[in-house]
Amino acid sequence: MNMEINMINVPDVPNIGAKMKSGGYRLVVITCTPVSEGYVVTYSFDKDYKLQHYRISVQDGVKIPSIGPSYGGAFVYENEIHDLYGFTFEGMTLDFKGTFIKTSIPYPFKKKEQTAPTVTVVNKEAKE
Amino acid sequence: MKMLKTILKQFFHEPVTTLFPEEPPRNYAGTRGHLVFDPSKCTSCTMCMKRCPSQAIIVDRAAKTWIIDRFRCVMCGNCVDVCKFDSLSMEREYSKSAAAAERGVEKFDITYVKPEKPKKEGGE
Amino acid sequence: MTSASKSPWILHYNASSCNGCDIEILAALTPVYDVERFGIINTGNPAHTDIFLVTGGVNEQNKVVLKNLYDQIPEPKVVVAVGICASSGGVFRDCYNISGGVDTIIPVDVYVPGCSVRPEALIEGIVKALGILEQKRAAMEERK
Amino acid sequence: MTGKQTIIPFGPQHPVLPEPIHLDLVVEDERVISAIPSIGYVHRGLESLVDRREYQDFVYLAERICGICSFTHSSTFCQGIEGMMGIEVPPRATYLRTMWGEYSRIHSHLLWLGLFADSLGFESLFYNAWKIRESILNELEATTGGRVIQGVCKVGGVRRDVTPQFLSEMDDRLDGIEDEMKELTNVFLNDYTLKKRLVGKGVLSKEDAYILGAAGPTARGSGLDIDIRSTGYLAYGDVGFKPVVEKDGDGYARCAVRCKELFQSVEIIRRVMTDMPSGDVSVPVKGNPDGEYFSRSEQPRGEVVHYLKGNGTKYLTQFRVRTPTLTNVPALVSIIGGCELADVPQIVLTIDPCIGCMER
Repeated sequence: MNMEINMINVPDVPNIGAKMKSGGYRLVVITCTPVSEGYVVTYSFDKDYKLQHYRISVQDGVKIPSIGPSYGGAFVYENEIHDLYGFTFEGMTLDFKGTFIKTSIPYPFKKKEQTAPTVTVVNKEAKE
Repeated sequence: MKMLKTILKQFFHEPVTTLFPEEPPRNYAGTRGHLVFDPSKCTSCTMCMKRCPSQAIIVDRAAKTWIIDRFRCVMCGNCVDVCKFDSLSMEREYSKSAAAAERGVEKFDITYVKPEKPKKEGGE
Repeated sequence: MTSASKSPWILHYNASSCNGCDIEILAALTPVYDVERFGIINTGNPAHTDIFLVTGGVNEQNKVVLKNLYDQIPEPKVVVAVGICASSGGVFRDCYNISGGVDTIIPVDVYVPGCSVRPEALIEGIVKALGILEQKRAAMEERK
Repeated sequence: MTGKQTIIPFGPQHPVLPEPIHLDLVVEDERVISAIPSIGYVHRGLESLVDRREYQDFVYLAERICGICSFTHSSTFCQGIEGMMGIEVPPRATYLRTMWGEYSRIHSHLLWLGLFADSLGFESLFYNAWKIRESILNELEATTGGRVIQGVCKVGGVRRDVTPQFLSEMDDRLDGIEDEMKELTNVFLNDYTLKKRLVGKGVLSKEDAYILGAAGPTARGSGLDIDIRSTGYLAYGDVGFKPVVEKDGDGYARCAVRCKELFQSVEIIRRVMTDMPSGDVSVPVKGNPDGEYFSRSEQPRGEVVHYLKGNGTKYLTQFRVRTPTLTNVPALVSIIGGCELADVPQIVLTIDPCIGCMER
């Protein structure tokens, strides 16, 4: 499994999309991950079952250019990242404007202030 | 010709449908149906409570009770795997449904008595 | 025994379940379990329904749909929460988008445990629901 | 053409769909101009639980992403953890995982064939497909202990072994199942009514399938040779695997891919059973995962990607699932445009939407 990740700059995203498309690559997934400083968005492409990853590092509020012009199917990932993490993508082929996945709390995967609890908390009401 | 075969098959073939309420429900030796608790072996180490993916089990060490909510248990059998004292096992029969008034948790009193030589148990 | 409890019609709604219980409900309708031999028919229309089967621990977008469907079912009606997610939220109880059980939105009469629910358990739950349906009908007659 | 456009809502509660998905169909007369999907009726937020449950227990949650593809989800998750921690899984365990994976593929394809027949109003075929599916489920239950949610994978191997006696008897039962499936698929591939509803409907060209990122039978029906099983993960490298590919890209091609894959899966199960190595089925796992990993495998509906990220504790920091149905949605939107309104239900079904998977 190729875990080599190429770091790129945010404005290069559409160029990478076009380059990958002309190289015969298939878009596999776009993943957003919170890291210690901000987030990283990873674009994974596949050719002959070999994965190729490109990664951008972003902060809250950054507008990310869409790779929709190259890969028409990218809108599902981009809308999802918008709804779950709160990033805006510019130039999506189909923009749901935050209605793709409705959640009870806005942007549930957005980084919270405190880290997640490490002990499983058992619901108190059932204890009686 | 093919149709004749199908028709004849109907006469000599057992019905596909199980006659469920009259017939007992089908299951296999390995079917995970419901969880069975043996109160005489439990040392209240609380491993089952910690490792339950759906948090259906509550072990109260002070009150010496072991409680399971059948309506939360997912029958994964993880607790059976992590129990070091053979106090838990899986039975084939599924848990029964309940009307709103009957719904509740099942409570067991732990009857395990520590052997003569007391030694430290797992958990904190 | 009235005609409704001899041949109850069911409506099935997936309120954010994982599919496991839904396919078991369908499996209960197909030849091996064949609940149609009890006169149980799966309908798509809430106005025809006597027994409402709900799977899954209701999520944000489903709350309204579920409430709507429940309101459209004529009295007497019985709600069956199928599977542990519908009963209590199950493994998804702690998820941000799950309200935790059907009973947080609409009143539930019968809870059927299981993950996923076994068709036999489901049939038994429906039989239990029939008894409640009959009681509700009798209570309605009395009120008249 | 009147040029007047109407928007018709399709779903979320629709008789052909057991699961809620909503499509806004923009219709001009009888012709659908475009479709706008809206999902989220089944979104639970399962990925957020990963930092609250230990990674070994999360396997049981991962398989509850979806009740149909449950086995593949659990094995993909375990594969990811094992890859991250460098655990060598015993060969018998990989063979068993392959066997159960193929069983669940047969069960899923039969389920789809049944639902599809039902959407056309072909009730007896629906019942027949589900009757055969029950015998597959019985095999699964006898070996794993669960009907649709098997709960048999664990990090480091599998939880149960099968006896040699059971395997030898399974061969006979597989013969019976294969005969029944032959009769069934014969109807799907040669029946006049079904052909009429399938041939030339919902055509997805090879280029579109590639650009829109289609996966699984949807892509293979359009002539794209994508099947992650070709990479030879688990035991697929040993059994010799060649994807089923159809060229036409219409509903019939997608249906044919699934019908042929049924027999391919039976073939794989047979190979796995004869070559089954002996030995342990699991290795003890020590330590905690650290690093990140993309775990991929082939679900009944296509390629699934689990992205895992650990930080050396018992709890993973990030878990993300990309399921095949999500990448098939753009393809669905594109093939619905231009079709007739009456064909929409079965065109939606030909991509085999699994909403529970898609929204987690």
